[in-house]
Formats: sequence, C-alpha cells, structure tokens
Amino acid sequence: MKQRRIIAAVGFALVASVVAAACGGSSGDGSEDGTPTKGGTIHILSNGEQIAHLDPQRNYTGDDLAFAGSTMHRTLTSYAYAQGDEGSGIVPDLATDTGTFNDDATVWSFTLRDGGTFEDGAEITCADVAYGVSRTWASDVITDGPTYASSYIDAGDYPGPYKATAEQQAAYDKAVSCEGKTITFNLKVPVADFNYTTTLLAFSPVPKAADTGEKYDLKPVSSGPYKIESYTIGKSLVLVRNENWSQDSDPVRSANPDSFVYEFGLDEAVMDERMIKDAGDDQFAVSAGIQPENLPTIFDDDAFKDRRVDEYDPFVTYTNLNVKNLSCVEVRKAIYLALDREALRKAGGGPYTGDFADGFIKPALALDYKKSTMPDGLNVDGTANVEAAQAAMTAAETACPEVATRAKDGLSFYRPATPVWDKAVAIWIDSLGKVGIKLKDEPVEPSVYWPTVMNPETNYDIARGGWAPDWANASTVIPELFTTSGGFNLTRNADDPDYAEFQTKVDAAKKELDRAKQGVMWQELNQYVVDRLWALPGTFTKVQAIWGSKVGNAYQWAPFGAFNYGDLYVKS
Amino acid sequence: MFMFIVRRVFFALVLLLAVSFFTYMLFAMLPSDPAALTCGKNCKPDVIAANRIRLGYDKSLMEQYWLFLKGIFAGRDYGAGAAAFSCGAPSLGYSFGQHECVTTLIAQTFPVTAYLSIGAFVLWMLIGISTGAMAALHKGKWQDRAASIFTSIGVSLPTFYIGLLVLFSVVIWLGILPFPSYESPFENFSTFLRTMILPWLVLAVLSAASYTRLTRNGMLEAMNEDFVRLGVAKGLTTRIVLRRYVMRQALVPIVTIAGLDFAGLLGGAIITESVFSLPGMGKMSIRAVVESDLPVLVGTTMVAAVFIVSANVLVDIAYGYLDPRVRVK
Amino acid sequence: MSQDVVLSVKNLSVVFHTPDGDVVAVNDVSFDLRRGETLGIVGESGSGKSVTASSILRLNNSNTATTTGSIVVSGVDVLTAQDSEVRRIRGSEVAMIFQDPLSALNPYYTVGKQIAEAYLVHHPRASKADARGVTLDMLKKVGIPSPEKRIDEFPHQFSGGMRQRIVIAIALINNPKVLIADEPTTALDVTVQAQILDLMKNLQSEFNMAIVLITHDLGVIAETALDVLVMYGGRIVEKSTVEALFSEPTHPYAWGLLGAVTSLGTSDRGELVAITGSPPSLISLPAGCSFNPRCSYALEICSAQVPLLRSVGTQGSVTACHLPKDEILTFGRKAASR
Amino acid sequence: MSSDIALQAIDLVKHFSTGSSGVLGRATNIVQAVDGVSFILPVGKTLGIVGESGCGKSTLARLVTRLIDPSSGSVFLDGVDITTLSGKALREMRRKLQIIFQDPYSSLNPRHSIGQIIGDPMRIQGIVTKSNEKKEVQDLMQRVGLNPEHYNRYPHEFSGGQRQRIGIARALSLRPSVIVADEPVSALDVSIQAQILNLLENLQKDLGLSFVFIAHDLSVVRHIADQVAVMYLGKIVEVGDSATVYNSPAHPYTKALLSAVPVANPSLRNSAKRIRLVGDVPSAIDPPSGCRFRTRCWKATDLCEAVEPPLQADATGRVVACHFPEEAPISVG
Repeated sequence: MKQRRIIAAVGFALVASVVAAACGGSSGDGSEDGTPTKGGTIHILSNGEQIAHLDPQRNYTGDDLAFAGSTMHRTLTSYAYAQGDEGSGIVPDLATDTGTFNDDATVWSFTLRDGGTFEDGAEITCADVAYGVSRTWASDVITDGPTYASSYIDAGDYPGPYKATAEQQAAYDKAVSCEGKTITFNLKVPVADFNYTTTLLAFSPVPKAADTGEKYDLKPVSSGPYKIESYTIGKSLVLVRNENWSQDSDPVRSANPDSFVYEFGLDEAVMDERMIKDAGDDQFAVSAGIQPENLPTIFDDDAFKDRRVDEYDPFVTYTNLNVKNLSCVEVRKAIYLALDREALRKAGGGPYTGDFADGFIKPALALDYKKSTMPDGLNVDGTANVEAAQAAMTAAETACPEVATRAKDGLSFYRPATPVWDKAVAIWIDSLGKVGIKLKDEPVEPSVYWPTVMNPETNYDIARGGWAPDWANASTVIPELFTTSGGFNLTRNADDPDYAEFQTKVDAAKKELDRAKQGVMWQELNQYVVDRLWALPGTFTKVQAIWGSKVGNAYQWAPFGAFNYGDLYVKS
Repeated sequence: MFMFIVRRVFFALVLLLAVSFFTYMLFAMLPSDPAALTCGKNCKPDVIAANRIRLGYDKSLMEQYWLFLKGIFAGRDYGAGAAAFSCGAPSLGYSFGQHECVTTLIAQTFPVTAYLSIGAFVLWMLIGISTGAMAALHKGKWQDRAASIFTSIGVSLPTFYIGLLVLFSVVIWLGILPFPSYESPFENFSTFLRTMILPWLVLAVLSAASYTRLTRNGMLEAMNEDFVRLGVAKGLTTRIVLRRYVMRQALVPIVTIAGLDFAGLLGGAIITESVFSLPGMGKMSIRAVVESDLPVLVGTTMVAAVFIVSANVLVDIAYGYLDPRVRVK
Repeated sequence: MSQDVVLSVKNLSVVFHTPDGDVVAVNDVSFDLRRGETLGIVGESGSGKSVTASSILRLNNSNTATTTGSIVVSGVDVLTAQDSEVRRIRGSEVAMIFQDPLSALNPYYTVGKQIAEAYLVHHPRASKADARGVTLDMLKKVGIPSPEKRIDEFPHQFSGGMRQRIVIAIALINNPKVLIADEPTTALDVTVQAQILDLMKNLQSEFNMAIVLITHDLGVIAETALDVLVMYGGRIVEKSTVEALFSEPTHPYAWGLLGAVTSLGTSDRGELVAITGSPPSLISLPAGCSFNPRCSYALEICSAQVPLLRSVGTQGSVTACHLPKDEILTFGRKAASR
Repeated sequence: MSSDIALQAIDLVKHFSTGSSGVLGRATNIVQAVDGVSFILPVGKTLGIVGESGCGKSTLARLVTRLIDPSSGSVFLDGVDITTLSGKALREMRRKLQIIFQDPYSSLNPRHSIGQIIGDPMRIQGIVTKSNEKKEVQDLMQRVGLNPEHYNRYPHEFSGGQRQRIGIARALSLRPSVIVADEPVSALDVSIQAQILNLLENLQKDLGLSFVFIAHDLSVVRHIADQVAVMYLGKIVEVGDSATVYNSPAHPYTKALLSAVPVANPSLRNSAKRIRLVGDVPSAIDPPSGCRFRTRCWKATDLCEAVEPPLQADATGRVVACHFPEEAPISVG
C-alpha cells in the first residue's frame, strides 16, 4: 500500500505544500518534448473509490486539490503551472493580481478579473467568492476542509451561512466585504502570506443558489475549464469541457485535453500491470503510487525513463514525545539514538519510501530549510548507536532519575493498529530494549487514532505523527506542530522550561513581513526543536508515479506532490 | 402447506429483526467513531461533538437503533436549516463518506452485483451440472478423471488469484478484451457483455467445480437406487430414466445449495467485484469497511441478510415442491 | 425348448471388474422356467442369487460387469439383443419386484403416474386416460383400498405393505410372462408378508405367469416354490423340487441351512446346527468346491476339484457334491428329519 | 423386591412429539411409542419381546437401558430405579446393563482397532489394568469366537457375523449382568444367525447373564426366550412362558402373528388354517380407542371399542389383555 493511502486510512488529511523538487532525486523527466496539443482524453487510474471531496470548501488532500483545482475550481490565487521551483510560486487566477494588503497585513484585497463564469454561464461575482469562503464556518456540514479562513478572518461567532442569524451574517459580510469586483478580507491577526492561503480551494466561489450543503460534494458547480459529466463513486468521474469557460479569463490553465476520466476502484497490481504494458487507452493514463514489487521493474529499466518519476512529496514523518512525561532531554536523546531508523525504513519499503529527515521542514521549503545539526552520536546511515544511547541513559540516571525509571518501567507507545505499524512497533521495541527502555504497545483502531491522541486525556508517552505544510511557508509547520495554539501539537511541551522562549520566537517569526528574514527565523526554530527533541524527525517521504507514453507534460507539481492534471496533454 | 409458509415467513421476519439489531449493535460497538471520521486534520473536540449530534450518534444505542428501524418504514431527516436533507423510506441511513442515502447507494450498486450473480450462476449451473453428469455417466473413464481434475483445481484455487491471472493474461498481456469498464446493459450492451464475460467465467468456473462434484456424486448415488433400477426394469429409455429418475433425485440437494449460494452472491461477490473493478455491492462493502462507513456497512449487511434469509425460506418452500416427502400433510 | 418354457438361462456367468480384481459373481448357472410355475432361489448374501435375477433383465452395468451365456425370453437372447429389443422385453415380458418397496418407488412422482408410465412405455398409442383406467384396475387387483383417491398420492404416503402392492402393480400392468421377485417380503412384517405372498399366489394363477422368487427364507420357499435352486459362491449347488429339498436335501450346504433354521414348532432349546465360518468372499473363493472350508463332510478332492452337478436322490434332485451318492442320501435324510 | 429379579420395568411410557402447526409451531402430534409397559426379567433368563415394526419394541430397548429417558414409569436394575440415576451411579448402571444393536457395523468406531473397541471401556471402568488389558481382551475375543490374533484389526476387516461378535464382546467386556439385545441377528445370514444365537445361549449359561431379546422374527425368539412378551402399538398384549404363548396363544393378535409365519415344511403348505389380518398397523399418533388391536380383530365387538382390556393372568400364569381370549391351543409346525 502506498504511503498516501495509509495516511488516508488513518483519517488524516494530507495537505498541500510548497516543495521545490531541487534535490528530490528525480529520475523521471516529463519535460516538454513537443508543443502541447488540444483534444483527447486523459485517464487517471486510482485504487481509491472516490475523490475524498469535490466540494471545494471540503477538499484538503494534495492529490485531490491538484486535480480539482487545475480542472474545475478557480481560486483568487494559484500556484504556477510549472515544474520544479517555479511551480511553488503563486500567480493571480480569478484575481487580477496576487492581492494587496495594509501595513500590518491584517487587511487583504483582491479584485476579480473580467470574464470569469460558472458552468451555467453566470458571471463569477465577489459575492460568490464571499459565499464560498463563508461555508468554511459551517464546520458540522462542511467537514474535513481547512479552517484557515475561520481562524484568520474576524467574523465573530459566525456559524456559517446555514445557521447564521441576520446579525451574524452582517458581521461576516463586514469581515469579508465586497465592493464591486473587489473582495476584502479583514483578519484578526497579521498574515503576511495570506495570498498563499487563498490558493486553497476553500477560497473558491460557490453560487449560493446552487449550494446543496452536504450533497454539494457530489456535483459542485464548476468555475474552471471542465465540468462534471458523470460521477459514480466506486466507478468513475468523467469531466468534459465547460463550454462557458473562456481561455481569455484564465491565464493559468491550458485546458488541453477534451476530457478526463478518473477510474476508481482498481486493484493496485492491475494498475501497475496496465501502466507497464502501456496499451490502448492506458497510453493516455497517469497513475500515482507504484507497488513496491514493481519499483525495480520500472526504475531499473531505461525503457521507462520518460514516463516515471521518483520525488519528494510534501510529507514529513516524525515521532511525538510527550515532553510532560519525558521531561528530560537525555532520555529523549537516548530514545532517538537507540532507534534503528534504517530497520524501520527497510521494513517500510527501503529507500523508495524516502530519506532520513533532519528536521520537520522539508528541503522543498527552500527559504525555510537549513540542514539541522543533529544530536551527537546519531548515525547518518540511520542505524542505532547503542553505545551513545546507553551513555545518554546513564546521564539521565543522574540528571533525572524519575524519568529514567519511567523509561525503564515502560513507555506507552500509541500508534494506529495496522499491519505496517505492527511490523514497525516490533522494531521500536527491539531497538529501545537494547538500552533498557521498555515500550508498552498501544495499538489504536486506525479510524480513531487522531481523535485519541488529540484528546488531552490520553496519557501517551510516544505517538507517531506526520505532517505536510499547507503552503510554501514554515508558518504552516513550526507553529502548528510545536506551539500550544497550533492545531496539531502532540508534544505537550508547554511546561518545558524553554517553551516560553520558543513561543516568543515563534510569534516574532509569524509577524515578520520580510520573507527572507522570516525564513532564517524558521530555520533557527527548527533547530531549536531538534536540539530539544520534543519530537524525533523521521523520514522525508517520496512518491513514485508513472504515466502512459502518449501523455505530455506529466510532472510532479511541487506544492501538491501530485501530477499537475490541468497541465497534461495528449500527444498526437 | 399454507400455514407452513406463513410460519416460515413469520420466523424469517423475526430473524431479520434480530439480525438488524445485532448488526447495528455490533458495528456500533466497533472502536471507530463515525463522528471523528467526519473531520480531518483540524478535528477539535467541539467539532466532533457537533457532528456527533448532527449524525445522531450522541443518542443512546437503543435510540439510534430505533431511529434506524423507524427510518426503514418512515424515512429519515438529517441536519437542520438550509443544509438539511432527507432519505425517503425505506431508509437504511445516510453515508457521509459518499454523500448519499444508503438505500440509493444500494439501488445503484445492486444491479451490478445482480447481473454478475445471475450470469455467473446460470453459467456455473450449466457447467457444473453438465460436467458432473458427464463424469457420472462415464465413471472411471477419462471424462470422469478430467472432471475430477477440474473440481480439485476449482475448489482449491482462490478466486482472487485466478481472477488476477485471467485479467492479466486475457486483458493486459494478450489484449483480447479491453479492460473491464462497467456499463449498464441498457446503455451499452456490448460493453456490458465485454466487461462481464471474464468475471462471469471466473466466478462460474470456480463455483462450478463443487457443483460438478455434487452432481456427479448425486447421480452416482441415484443410479444405485432401487427405484432407478425399477425404472430401467420397466423398459423406459435411458434418457427418461436419467431425466425423471436420476437427475430428479440428484438435483434436490443441488437446488438447496444453489439457492443459498446464489443468495450469498447477491449479498456481494466481494473478491470478484474488486478484482474486476465492478462497482457492485460487495465492492462498496469493502470500501465501507476500510473507511469505517458504518451506515453503508449496516445497510449492505442487512440487504445480504434479507437475501440469505429469503433464500432459506424459498429453498424450504421449493424443497416441499421438489420432494413430496417433506411436504407437510 | 418346451413350449411351456418361458425363460431359459444357459451357462450364465457374470464377472464384475472391481479395483480389487475380477469377481465371478455368477458362475455357469443354467435353469428353465415354465409357464405358471414358481422357481425359488435360496442362498446367503453373496451367493449370486440377486445378480442372476438382475442379469435376466440385463440390469448389470456393462461398464463394470461382463455377462456371458444366454438368457432366452420369447425366443430372444436378452444378452445379445439390441437395446430397443431389451427395453421391449423389460416390463412387458419380464417384470421385476425388489426387496425394499420404499426405495423401489420414485419418491418424486405419484404412484398413479409410476404405474401408468410402465403401461404407456409398452402401449405408446394409449391415451393418458386409458392408462389411468388400467392403472385403477390394477390398483384394485393388488388390493389397494379406495384406489381412486390413492392413485394421486406419493409413495411415502403408503405403508410398507401397500408400497409392495404398488410395486407389484407396476410389475404386472403389462401382463408379463415372468415375474422376478427379489426378496419381495424380506422388508415386511410377518403379517404383511403373509398378505403379499397370498396376493402373489392369487395373481400368479390369474395371470398365468412364472415367478422367480429369490429369498433367504426357507419358510417362504416352502410355502411358494415348486422347484428350488440352492446357490453358494455364485454356483448352483443343488437343484430340486421343494419337497425333495425338505425331505431329501442333497448338498451339505442345504443340510446346514435346514439345521440352522429356527422353527416355531419346536420348543427345543438345544443348540442349533450352525454352519461354521462365514460365507466366502467372492474375490478369493476357495479352490475346488467353494463350500469345502465350512463343510464337515469335506473330502480331499473337495479342495482340488469343483464338483459338477449330477443327479442323485430318489426325487430327481441334482447336486454338486463329491460325496458318494448313498452317503448323500443318508446324511440328507438325517438332516431333514431333525 | 425379590433378589432373583434382574430387571423390572413398571408402567414405562414414552411419548414423542412430531410435527407442528400454527404460527408458533407448537407440537401437536404425540406418538405414543411405548404406553404403559411392565415386565419382569428373572436372573439368568431370557425375555423375548416380539412385535411388528412400529410396535415400540426398539423404543423399549432404549428406555430400559436409559439411552432415552421415559416420559413416566420406572426401571429397576438390582432393585435400584435407574431412571433417576445420575453421575457415578449412572455410569455403574451402564456398566451392568449393556445393549447390543442390530447393525453391528454402525455401532463400531471405524478408526479404532478391535483391541481398542473392546479394551478401552474395560480400562476406563477400571476392570483391567494397562498390563493385563491385552490378555483380557484376547480371552474375551476367544470366548465370542473371534481369532485373538485379530486384536489389531479394524471393523471393516470383519464380516457381518464377526462384527456382531465384536459387538457382543464389547458388551461383555464390562461384565454386565443384563444384556438388552435389539434385533441382534436380523441383519445376518441364516447360517450366521444360528452361530450368534448359539453363542448368546452359551454365554448365558456360562456367565449367568439375563437377556432382554428383542426381535421381529418369531421363530428366533421362540428358540432363545424363556418368556415372551408380544407388543402391539406400544403395549404388551400378551406375556408368558414361551411354550405357553407359542403353543396356545391367547390373544388374537398373537395367534394371527404366529399363523402368518411361513412354515419351513412344504407338506404343510395347504393344510394350516391361516389367519390373515387385513390392513396395516394403525398409526401410533392416534391409536384406536379401547383395545388397540380391535380395528384388525375378527372378534372385536363394541366392548372392545369402549373399554381397554386389562392385562390379566390366566390359569397357566400367562398374562393377556383381551376381552375374548382364545381358549384352545392352535396347532403349529
């Protein structure tokens, strides 16, 4: 099973990020080997049974965002339709520019371009964008989507459009106001990179009259070059041209093929076989994720060199340590040094799964990434350094005997109850056992893993985690994972003596409007966490994909770790 | 006989009620939380709580079950305000994973399963009974040995393995047929046929094996019956003896088992549907298991239970007609 | 062949081919049956009596059995005739009834249908209504009460005795010349057995048919048969009239059988004169006379040479025994008088 | 209770329910398989029980060995009512009271050798020890006429008569005092029947066993039984000394039964006065009122329909349940 699907199975939304493909070990190369031509049908083979969410406000997974955004849902701003670093840059889409903001970046305005229309021909208005964004607040109906809009925008106790009183609605209309074609967002806090936030499909327009709430997910109204012809979960999603879309109004989408056919529910072995065979319609197909046993076939054979890719996706895996329980850095260090990360990677599928992470920010966030100084004694080849770990434990016995004793008595290890993790936890227990640290395995039913560890009542010592930035700024990494206000802090580091200093530095970084300076601050904060080992870096993960011989412009779109579907074309 | 049928139907209904209760309770007690599944990364406890109320999972299990039962007869409403919607009777719940009423989902996927089952069933009965009859009539000869090889292969090979092998060889390597892409027979009959032929054959050949064995053994047993000898002694032709005496006897147990097998298939030919990417009920249940889509799981399980229970009743009644000895006086 | 002979069996042998080897189930059996007479065949299980009976209708599976010799019915050799000819003979010239009347009836059809079927197959031009009429008559003849009602019932709705009456009705509906009755009363209670034996006797004189009655019950033989064949190990060991068998049995096996019979009339609780040992396995028959290992009179020659049938006794009995004639008579009379 | 009584049954009743109707399917048909049967088996004697199929004799065999529990009534073995026993006492009773079945093959475990079949119960009941088990088993095999060298053979390697000998040896292995034999010879060839009957008689003589011998074959019972009970539709209609019952049957049913037996003497073929019963045994679900035999009885009157005749002893000590018992002995054989 591919990484992405494991993540889906634990109920966690993999999010978009900006990743420069600079050092991704890319072996594939789908460069423009001809002029893109119009027409034809692109097939997308999928093991999944459906697109998690087609409703733009609910779409929050990398591959689905890339697919729906590049074909159906326009946003105020968009990532550039380009390969490599360039793809991580933002460009205006529905808006005429990438937004203007006031001095402290608390008020952002965008002006809509002329000629933008929905699939029924109606013009896309400022009110449609405002309405679409307002749906984010209806968190009981519009589930699974990103909540940046509601946490940034100053709309009081607005409950979303379905339940709002006239008063509440008026408050929202004030916070997100329309003046002709210009939409203005009033934020609670300064957000220097709000125009990156607006690349999220949550900022797509929705015509109020067409909103069917829960059911909008099955047939959203298109604002892009394609519209839904048919959608049968478990079978297929067919997109055809939206005749009311005009190229003039859309500077980013090339809209080359006449249609897309998303084929669901295929057996993974069958998908690989079809792609390898490259016959019939499969010549026009793309497929992400390859079965481990087929990787050598595809990557060791030059016959596939023009239709394969092996690159970083936006994801970083890591392990949360409960700093409250393990309030002693020596013990945390002993755990990290004793852990046989190479054995874990081997069990997970070897180098194709990714590289050993040196922190929580991936190199793709070029401005924010700097190779961290790792703890003394950590083996670069990922193997355990038992001696160093033993030394750390010895130091712990004098520095913090209670915590050392706790480690020897047994630390609770929370993880999803999946076969992959069954294997991994055995390696954990084995490695840590060599330095006298005992683990109590606590498998959790996969579908409730996150609610379980997010629950403050759950007293874990160790809990696995994984993260991808929501856009190309470590502001969506460091604060989210390691501050008390972050949505995903599982380290329970609030009582750490260094936390106050850390929080101050994070606040300063968030307010810094100079992006370059900000980047250096994130680099330092990443090192700050690595030094204290509130969490243990795991893997910078990779993804492999293959496409048919008649598919042009197939590349990994850095921000999503997925194909840029909207940029594909059928070779004549 | 009439009272017998009334009684069987009555018990079947009681049984279904019990099945619905235990199914509902069993799935509800799984350690997954349907409310927690509705939101992703930023799943704050208050959002989960709000969704729990909206989905009705805040109520007691008994109350949930009562609402579920009521929904079957009266339909069910979900949510409030502008985003409210309802599932008409018979409602088996609403899938928040697929944004559709479970009844509608079953109505969409069931025909695929039904076409697959009916086609495969007809084929396997034809193959199974004819090879079994051939083996019985040529006991000990090469036909019998061939049938015996066929059955031992058929019963020992997993559908999954054979399905993939056939798919790889016929479709991907040899390219004789296009990759199956399901179309309703009313929309595009030739695509329908081309899609279904392989799953029909795989399912039929594998299931036929046990019917070959059943038919062969049943016929050989029947041929040793005194009444068959008396039939021959009457001067009847071989054809009539085989039809009225031997097959008649051999088919009685086959009808029973076939009825139950067929009902089981209607509940979802899970593996075959998965291998051949057929959007049927079995595949939907698998998806529901993976995604802990409780309403779909309960719904498909209930539908499968209805088929199996009704098949039992029908087989019991059919048995009475097939075998006069079990007819109630 | 005499005019009266309706069935003539000559040198009948049946060999079954089994995985353990060939089994000679019937070995060189010959007999004639005259119109209106009853021939009894007695013997233990495995003696070949039932196989002999089923050979007469060519019921043995030709895949697993080889049948040689000749069986002539109405001038036709059943063993070599065309299939269609054999089918014509089955049921119309020669009919058969079986031991277990329940398993002999097709459970899926009404008794009326099964009787009519037997009629229609040999009267293809008859209408269904005709067949039903004939069937009703036949049901009356075999003593089924209220036949109009019961004609449409299924076999399981009848008692054992009634079922055997129905089997007899099927057998006799085409007025056959020969009826082969294979243990027809063994599965029945004694009071019902008496009814069925009476019925068979009455119908025999009404239809003037010959009966081959196969049984292990010497009492039944004594009450019904005119001539008797005693079979052992697939061969005929004695052929005699029924009076001769009981008054002057000529084969040691027959002596043993008579001695082993428990009788109603004697209150003697003395030891029965049992034949020692068990009937032989047909797969490994003893050399020579197959009865010799169990025979207390056996001579040296008995284990070397198969005795041929020869005429002994004062009542025309034929026997296959090496003992001198006078010894046979002495011992035989002694056995009979005990 | 006298100590020379091996087994006594008092008013045994067994009703089975079959069939059902109504929505809830309450049982409506009660088969009165055994309906008030009493008998006494003296030590060292054989009680024969005869009757046609469906008369309840096999049910009776299972009742007195407690393979099934009676609806009411008692069975005394050595003065103890076995219908109330449980636990250890029940196991001890089972040891003392053994049953032999009609079909020896189906009652033998095909996967156990003869040595195991006979030896296992002996060891479990503590009759033999591991060390002397084989010898004891082989002695027993010898005694019932099996070759002791066949100790390690399996049931399928034996003929029908030999299997019945195995069944007898297994029954004897626990040194019982009473053996209930349910149609022990009816599946066997005539010559083998005689061997088994002789064996049973010799064993009785040597070991002082008491037998309940159940059979439908009147001449077999005549041969082996000291006393004979005739059953009809779940009831005993006549019981007495063998000689008395066979030579001068008092109940019309007994008389008819005896006269139906074919006589192995062709010279008597047309001389005997035959009594031919008409029809079949009525259903035990709804038996006739009064005397159950009246529907087939040539002597039946209104009295028979109205009043069930009680079992009454006559001058010879024979007991009969009939309003119009036969006076004169009939001639048989």
